[in-house]
Amino acid sequence: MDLDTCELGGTPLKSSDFEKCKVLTTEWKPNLGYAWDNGVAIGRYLAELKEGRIIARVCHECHRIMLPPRMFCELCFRPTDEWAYVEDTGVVNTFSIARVNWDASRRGPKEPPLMPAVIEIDGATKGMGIMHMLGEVDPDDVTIGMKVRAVWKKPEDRTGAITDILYFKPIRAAAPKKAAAGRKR
Amino acid sequence: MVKRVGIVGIGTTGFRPITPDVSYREMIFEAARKAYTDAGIEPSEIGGFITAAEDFLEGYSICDEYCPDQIGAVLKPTQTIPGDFIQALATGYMMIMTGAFKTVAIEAHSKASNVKNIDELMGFAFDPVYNRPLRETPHAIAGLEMTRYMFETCTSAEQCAKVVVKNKANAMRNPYAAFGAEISERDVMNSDPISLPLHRLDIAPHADGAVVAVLADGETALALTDMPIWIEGLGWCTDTPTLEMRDWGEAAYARIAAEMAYKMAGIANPAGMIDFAEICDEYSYKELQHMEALKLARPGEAAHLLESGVTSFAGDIPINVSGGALGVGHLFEASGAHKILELVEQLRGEAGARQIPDVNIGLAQVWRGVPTATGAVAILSNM
Amino acid sequence: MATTDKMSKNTSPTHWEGEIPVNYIYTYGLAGEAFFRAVKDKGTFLGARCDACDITFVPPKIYCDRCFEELKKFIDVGTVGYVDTFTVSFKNMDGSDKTRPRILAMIKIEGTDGGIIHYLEGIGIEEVALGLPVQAIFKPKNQRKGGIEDILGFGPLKR
Amino acid sequence: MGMRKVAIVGAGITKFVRRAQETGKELSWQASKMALDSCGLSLDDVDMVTLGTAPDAFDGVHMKGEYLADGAGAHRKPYMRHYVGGGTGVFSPIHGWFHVASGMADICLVVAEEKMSSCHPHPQGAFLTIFDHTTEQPLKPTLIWIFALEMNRYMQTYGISKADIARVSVKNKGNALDHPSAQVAEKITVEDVLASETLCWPVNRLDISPASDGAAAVVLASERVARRLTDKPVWIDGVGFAIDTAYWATRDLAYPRYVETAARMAYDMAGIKEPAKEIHVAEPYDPFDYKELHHMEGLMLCPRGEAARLTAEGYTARDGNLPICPSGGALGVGNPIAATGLMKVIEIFLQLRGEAGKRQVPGKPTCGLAQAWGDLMQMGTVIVLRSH
Repeated sequence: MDLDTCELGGTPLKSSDFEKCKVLTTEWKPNLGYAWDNGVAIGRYLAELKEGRIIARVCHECHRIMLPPRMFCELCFRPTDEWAYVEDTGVVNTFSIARVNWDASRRGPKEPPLMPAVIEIDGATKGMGIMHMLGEVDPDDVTIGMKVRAVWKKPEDRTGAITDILYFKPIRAAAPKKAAAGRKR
Repeated sequence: MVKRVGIVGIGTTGFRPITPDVSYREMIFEAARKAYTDAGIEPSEIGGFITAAEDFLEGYSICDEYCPDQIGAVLKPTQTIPGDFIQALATGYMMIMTGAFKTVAIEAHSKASNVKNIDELMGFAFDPVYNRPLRETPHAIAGLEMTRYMFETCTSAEQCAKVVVKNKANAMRNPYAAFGAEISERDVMNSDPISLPLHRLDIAPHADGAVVAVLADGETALALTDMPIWIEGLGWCTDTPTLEMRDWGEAAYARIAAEMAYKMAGIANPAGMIDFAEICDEYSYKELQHMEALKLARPGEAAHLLESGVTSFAGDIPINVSGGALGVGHLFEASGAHKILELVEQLRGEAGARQIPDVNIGLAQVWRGVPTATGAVAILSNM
Repeated sequence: MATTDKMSKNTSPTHWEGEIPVNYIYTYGLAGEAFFRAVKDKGTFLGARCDACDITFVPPKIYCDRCFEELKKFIDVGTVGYVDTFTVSFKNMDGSDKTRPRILAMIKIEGTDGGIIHYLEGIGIEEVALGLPVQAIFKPKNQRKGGIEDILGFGPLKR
Repeated sequence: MGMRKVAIVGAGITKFVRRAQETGKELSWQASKMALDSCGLSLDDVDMVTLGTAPDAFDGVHMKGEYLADGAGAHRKPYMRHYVGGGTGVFSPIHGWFHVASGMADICLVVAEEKMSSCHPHPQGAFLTIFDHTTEQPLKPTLIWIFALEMNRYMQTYGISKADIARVSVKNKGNALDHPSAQVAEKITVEDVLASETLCWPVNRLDISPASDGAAAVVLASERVARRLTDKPVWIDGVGFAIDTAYWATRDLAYPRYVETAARMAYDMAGIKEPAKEIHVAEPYDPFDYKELHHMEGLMLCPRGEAARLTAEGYTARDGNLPICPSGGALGVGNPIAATGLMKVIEIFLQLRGEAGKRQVPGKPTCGLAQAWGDLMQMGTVIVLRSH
């Protein structure tokens, strides 16, 4: 068979075809609301965040200190054994400088970019990271390997949520910029 | 060549209307750990994994992401079947029959209590152009079907109510069941009208819970256990999704799936060969309609078999001794999982107070619910 | 069981609330476009005929789902049909009570194998029966937008 | 291993477009009908049907496998949907292979569909809810974040520049000029990619594949049936798939070990010892340009950190030593997720039959590979095809 000689389906429309009602359409806003049970591990994780602490869970078989905490070890396939507080400091494993919001809308020219990062938390097993945001740092100064510390909401504002940590900020002044290619962000 | 596939381990949490003390991960881990312990196998030794789940029931855009950890499937060949557990069971069966997998674990669960408005979610499955804009309750589709079924088979709403009475009473003997009750047919008929002839008690309430089963090829199965429960027949079928083109009286999807399963199992006379069955009773009339589709009753005969006690716990072909969805709870994609669980426990002789004596062949059948015309059938034996 | 630490106080359980925040605009497709143009502009229904399978699809499809051949020609099947089955619905999709119960019916369009699912209007519950002949009632033409809501329901057949 | 041999005997595809007028059902029918016609079969000949499609959140129908059934040819047949996120399209023929290799079916129709345009204002919105609902979604993430995070880690680990990566986009969009389904084929330069809008550094707009509507289908047959239907069957010699932990932030983001695990499974089945030599043409998944490089390394088609250099040297061009994405890939043909994966399988099918027209790679390839990837950067699916 030869795709070039086949008549292929798929009728392209332009966005203006929708705006000018050249085709019939119907709209729907589904009501997809949930109340997910936190369970033991995430319930405790959130409760500790409210107190300004990060808690992990330890498996005595593989000796991993796991973050986010979990009641079972997915590798040893057995219950985890104990709780362990970890630090609210860590190391930037990787990061991005985001100019796009979650719905693909662009951030305005006056809005600062978002700086999501994977942060390896001190006290947890090496490589155990969580996704969070960076703040109080110039985008050009962010580097992989940078040491950071959590900036918490005021205790009275915390609700028991991952957003009780506002962001992570550099512990020391960032290292001088490396001259890697394409570092303009 | 692989000749047979057996179930060598099964585990469950049981079923409750709500499960606020555990996350879905913790709930599923419990069922998985029990299944692997039951099978005497560790997940690291299992060849492949399947989860039966639909995104919007989980509340994720891509729920497949969250399937591996709690079943021990990290870095393992793992997939989601957005369908009922029995369809996942069919995939697991085929995987083993290829010869490329010796063992496959299959998981299904329900956290229906976490969905704020489950009726509206079911309505989101309607055709967006022809049906959904009417904003009709999804139960109305069952109401339409019930009217037509009753008309074609001369069955009454009171007879359908007797299914509810039987199944909720059966559930009283089942420690896994969430909705056991002693009620009368009048209680059903007096419950709120939802979409007549359907009343509130004709509709299975939803429940939470998880089931995990482990499959193995014949040789491996016999090495792992003295009593594998063999998969003798499987069938699955989808009739038209177009409601307007549907044959409203007959459950063709169940008939065709059953024909496929009977052929595979070499069963020519289902009513004579099947010792007991767990069949879909998400709505009361569905048990009767499905009995006929499965050829466990002739067209129009199901209600009479029910009334004469043939399908009761002590009858010739007990149907839904577990309590069915009406007594255990509707479990969405885990519906088939609960039925397979019941078959395995019965065929192993481990069903306790609800054990049916001397059973060798059981049948499980599911329907994927409104607005689908999809169903699956599994036939298991202990011989 | 299975895990070692469990909740032991009924004040402990917590949940996290959220939603899937999505919106949709659906096109009607090639067959749906033709069907609802006919409803909007002409106040009639179209079907699609597969001669090989001897079947007439309403609503129409661009393919026969039995033999998979393309169905190129849509035919006017009129607006008269009969009640294939019905239900008296008390609830809306979100589970709330309707202000009044409504009779929802599958109307098989005369001479076809399909039809429309819609409400019966001007017919009492005691009058409804399977096989009852009915006819579509449309919104006035200037209020039709091209959609299932252009149909108000089905009422008694006026010969 | 004594397994039943399974062949691809027919294929069909629609155009990939940003917004299709057709419903998902209609797109599915267009691709499925073309696939059946291509091997002279009717729907009656099909024993079973399996459908691959990614999240319901795109098409906007709960249980969309059920909704799509009639367009996919499932009428009163054994029909199932399978789902591994973005890896679905290459998993589709793997799921079909289960049907035929198990002996349950002689002919299995495999369909993949995506209609992303129903989701408004942009399909990206559907991706918010791929993240953990409790510990991540409150941060309002977008899908692009995780790619940006992974790309940055990959660049840092191996000292690769954005320009090195942009060459993939240039190559694939150029290759797609010869693909009749292509949505965003164009001749561009590395400078164009670098100058395009920065969305989430290091990801620019031209580093990314578009949102698309489209469908694709293949017909699988058992050996006996395949030999009767065609003198050019393409055999499924190896299948592999693997998923990594959902705790994605705890993984090594510089290397896709789940792709390696999946590839080893497929290579073992196909008896492949030296993939870089034995594979003649490959279609790794390229929804973002760096992913092609990442996946070449995970597939062991080149040493870790070397894929960018090989791309710069033209090794992966259509006339290079190891042509990669000669179709134009997701970056050029478009990315209706599940349909893209199957489009890649179809490309290898056509390449091995010598029927790829202007896209045909030289040297009469006899062994090819398609790969997809998905979920939270954790799922790898691999299929190895041979023409004899």
